[in-house]
Amino acid sequence: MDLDEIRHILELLKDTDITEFQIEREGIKLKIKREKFFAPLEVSRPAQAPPAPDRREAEERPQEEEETNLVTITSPIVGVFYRSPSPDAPHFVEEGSTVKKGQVLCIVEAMKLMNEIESDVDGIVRKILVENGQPVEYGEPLFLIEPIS
Amino acid sequence: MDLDEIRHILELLKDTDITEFQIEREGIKLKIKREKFFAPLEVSRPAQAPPAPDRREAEERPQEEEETNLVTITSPIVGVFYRSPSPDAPHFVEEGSTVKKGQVLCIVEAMKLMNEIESDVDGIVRKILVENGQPVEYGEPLFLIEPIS
Amino acid sequence: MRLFKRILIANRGEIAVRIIRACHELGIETVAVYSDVDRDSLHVRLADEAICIGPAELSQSYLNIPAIISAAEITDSEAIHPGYGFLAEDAHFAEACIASKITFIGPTPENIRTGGDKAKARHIMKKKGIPVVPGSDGPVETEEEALRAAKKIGYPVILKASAGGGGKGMRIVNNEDELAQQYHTAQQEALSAFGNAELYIEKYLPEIRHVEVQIIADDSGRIVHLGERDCSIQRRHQKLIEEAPFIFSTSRLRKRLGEYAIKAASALKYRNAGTIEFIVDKDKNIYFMEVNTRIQVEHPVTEMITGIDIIKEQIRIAAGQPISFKQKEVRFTGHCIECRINAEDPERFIPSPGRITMFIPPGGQGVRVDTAAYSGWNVLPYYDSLIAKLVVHGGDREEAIVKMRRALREFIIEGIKTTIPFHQKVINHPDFISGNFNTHFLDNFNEASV
Amino acid sequence: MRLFKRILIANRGEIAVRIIRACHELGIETVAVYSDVDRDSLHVRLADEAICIGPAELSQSYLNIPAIISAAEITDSEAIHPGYGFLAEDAHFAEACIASKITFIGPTPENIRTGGDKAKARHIMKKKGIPVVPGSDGPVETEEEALRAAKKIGYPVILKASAGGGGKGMRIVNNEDELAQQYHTAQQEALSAFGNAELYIEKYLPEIRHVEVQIIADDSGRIVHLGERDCSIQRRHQKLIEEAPFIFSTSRLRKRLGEYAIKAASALKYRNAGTIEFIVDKDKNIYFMEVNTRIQVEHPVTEMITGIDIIKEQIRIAAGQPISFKQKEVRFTGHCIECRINAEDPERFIPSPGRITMFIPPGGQGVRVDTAAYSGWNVLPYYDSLIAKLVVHGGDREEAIVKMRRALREFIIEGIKTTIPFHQKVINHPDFISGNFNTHFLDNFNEASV
Repeated sequence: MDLDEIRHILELLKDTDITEFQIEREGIKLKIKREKFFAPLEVSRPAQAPPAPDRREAEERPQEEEETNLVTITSPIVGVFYRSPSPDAPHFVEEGSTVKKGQVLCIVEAMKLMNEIESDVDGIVRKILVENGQPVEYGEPLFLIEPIS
Repeated sequence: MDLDEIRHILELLKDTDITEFQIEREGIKLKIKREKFFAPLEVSRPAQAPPAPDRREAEERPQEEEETNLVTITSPIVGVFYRSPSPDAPHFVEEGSTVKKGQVLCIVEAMKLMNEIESDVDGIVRKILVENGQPVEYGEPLFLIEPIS
Repeated sequence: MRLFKRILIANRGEIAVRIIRACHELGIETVAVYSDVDRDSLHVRLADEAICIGPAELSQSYLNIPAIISAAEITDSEAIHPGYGFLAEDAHFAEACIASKITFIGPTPENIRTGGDKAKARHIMKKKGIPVVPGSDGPVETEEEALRAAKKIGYPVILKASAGGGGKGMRIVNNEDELAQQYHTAQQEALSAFGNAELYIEKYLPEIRHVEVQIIADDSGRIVHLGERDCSIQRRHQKLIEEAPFIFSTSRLRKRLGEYAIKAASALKYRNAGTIEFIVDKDKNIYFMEVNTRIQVEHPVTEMITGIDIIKEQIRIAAGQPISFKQKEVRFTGHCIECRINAEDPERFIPSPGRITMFIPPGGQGVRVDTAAYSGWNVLPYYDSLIAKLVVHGGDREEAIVKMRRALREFIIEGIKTTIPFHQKVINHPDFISGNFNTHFLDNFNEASV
Repeated sequence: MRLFKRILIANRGEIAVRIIRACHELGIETVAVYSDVDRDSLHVRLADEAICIGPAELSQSYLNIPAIISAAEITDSEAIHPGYGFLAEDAHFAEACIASKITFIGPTPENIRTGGDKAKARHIMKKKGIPVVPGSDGPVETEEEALRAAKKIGYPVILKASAGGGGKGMRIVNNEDELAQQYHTAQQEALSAFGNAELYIEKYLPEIRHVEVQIIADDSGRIVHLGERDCSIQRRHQKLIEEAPFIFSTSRLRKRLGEYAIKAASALKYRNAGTIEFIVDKDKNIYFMEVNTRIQVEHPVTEMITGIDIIKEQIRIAAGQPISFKQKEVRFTGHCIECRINAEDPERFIPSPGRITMFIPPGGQGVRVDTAAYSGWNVLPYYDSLIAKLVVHGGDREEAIVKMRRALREFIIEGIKTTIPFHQKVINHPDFISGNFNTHFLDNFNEASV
């Protein structure tokens, strides 16, 4: 490793956000550090206004379980989640129910319209993430389904 | 592992959120770190007002050369840099002069007071970084001296 | 009449933040809506509650009427403020709100329809004795009809698309030959841009200022005006700098502008806040141009010289309350200038989306920055490039210019390109400083001043 | 008389930024000075030039007179603005500037000396017929002298260190026995705190407001006042919230405050901007307290209700120009409140230095934030913990409170603790809202309100 090589490495690092670089080779050890003043961009929610905490929690739950190959069914629209077509009717599905691809899992009501939400896969309903009558936003996870192949 | 390979690794890391990367292979050890989701704050000076560019440059020069074990003599005060005790007198030192620890290298004048700046080490003056009569700020590098041990 | 408990804001960016501020000062809770790429936007963070209404595409989120109404319903929002742009001037949306028993904070659907139909608005104003730019009464169906109309009006005339806006389909013609040449091209352009080939003809007025009057009307039919704004600094019909008052105004001109604006609002049975746009030519003739049935981007200019919070008035009026002040109580103090800072290349105005690595707004006395930007925020390519409105107030125009110069210089935005350098050039331009400009000021600006 | 070409600002933080703004609006170039740990501070960035004057330690940088004078000399600065704190009230520094032919932007060295000698200032005021708090004429040398003086004044009295400030060495005593007990302890405390055991005695007034009057004087001897500020919200003699006008003032009280302030400034042959501090007791009696010979932290409160830029006036006057307005032109509009946001634990007020990971100041109409903070800035443990002055202006006090409540809520500062939650508690406290408070408001505040 000569000066030219070091220059090249510095060149490479120039426009990156790397803060530490270390290389050992042929008995030569190169260590480069730098301090940049950095501001994290990940913004936490304000303490005084946690937006819809119950919905947020529900949203985060499935991510933990993604490892286990569950399929998440999310709401394609903003509205109110209903587990049955009418108050007196039985639920479309329960936890443990076996469902077919295209089978109706629930209804999300928006502007008096009942939107049927269908399963994307054949599988078993492992978790129902939202309570009957609860409002849901776009992209909010509703069901975790374990696919059967 | 050559430069191209390092370049590729940096490329790969670019759009990820990886904060530490380490590889050992065939006696080569590479370690890269960075801090997550950060925006560099390293602020460039405003285009309309580059503060004293000459002084800044002087400040940055020695850093490149630190590797070669030169000792930097900096100004302990704000003032005007003079290479000789009076306009007609010879310079205290020239590039190439051999100096003793404690020998006067220059004067920095502040509020009509002549402050003698001494060498921290025995050595050879390798570079005089400031022009005679030029203003200097606190901590500004004045001389690069190669120590003699 | 009590105010609302909770308002949903059907917008994003600086105007959503602006509306949240007004709500919080009135003690009203706020609900933000956002598309899934807008999760880190400031309006989401500042609102009391936030609802994701769809993906990035406008049609599926910020223009998605069912999703927005549904979001208002599930959050028990009593009213919706549409901001500007998006659904603000969509009469269907206003009607959908009313049908869902949600108050639409803005004019009536009928006001919005009339405002969108330029020929109709023009016709109403003419009947009320408000001068309009001489032109064809409605569309000219054939080349022959166009030639007849142009002859009557007198050349030069301008061909405009009935459905148009933003300069598309416009042609200035100086004589019969040019009209014959351009008529079909303009028709074709109108058809491809707006799906409607209909053209109308107006007298072309070369040296004009674009001056608009802010009006506010309540349910009892009371109408007040908050004076005029000069919006002549435009690039391709996009306003970039606005100021108030109009410096070349006389007390007579100002009085007439106010009277016309109130007469126009009255003729339209207007409700809530709106703007009556006029052309003022170099001989100080006033011509009605159009009605803007929304809160406008440049409303802070008027707020700074009057001390009146227009958004708060909008909310109170929508709740059935009267206007909180009388015409004779309106006082105009000093001079105000607004620069719209866009995430755009300052030479070619090409959008420059991306991560803002550093955002330090200017501050101090008389400087107001309306923005939703912050260090680390990602300017998304899907939406408007306006990232901050820099508004300054000084004792007079000279002081306002000095303050704007200082504030532009102090404004630090890194990571993306912005139009700050462009604004610096304008603000230091002798014609801008003297006030000696018209709507063509920017036509050859970047080329000429480089 | 021409203004300066270039001014050096011998300060850091928000006040340095504030002064840079004034200079740039006046077309004057600015030189920032900074200690080597302050390289990334905003004042360094906003100034036209910046000079590192020493290491972090105050004595070697911001209090280092030769370094600062030298920095002014090598940058050809014609004048130095000292800001507040640091060298602002150091008569030696003002003299050193004058000796180096650099204009000191502030009062004369003689003004500064008199302002620093409380007994002398008090003596001057008494001679001019301005009421002072009854007390011993100068120091009390022995316990016997103290007892005699206290008897004459009438109990309760307060023992104060002649060289003191900030509450140290103060003792309230209710009778002879307590005085005999406390005299030597107070002496000891004064000696260890200030290196000077000298004490004086004043009548103790229990329910008082701290009200100060801003004055400006030019070289021709013209003096104007800009009305009063109420600074009664204090914690251990540190002001935390200031407002103007003083809401319990009457036109008679206001007139007297103004007259006394101008008389005091005249007696001192005062130059440039300064503040005359008074005590107002519950019966509306006014007592002179002291003179502050500097621009004060809370000056924006006065700027917001008068529209006058006090720093600009300071600079003009230092350049030999007359005050730019007349007393009768001063108009007071609305109500203004300032909260000092410190990097401190809001319960125990322990400093909380460190990296600010996110800084999004509030905005909108009537909100002014004077700050040098930004996302990513490191609040250094060496210096003052003040990181932002949040100043709001409303049509009346109620509107100002509503605006302050909104702005405090909107203010986002992450990474360090700040006193924002403390200010929120104060601003929502019934006694603050009603205005029914005195200088003891905060004595048991955190405990009581939890």
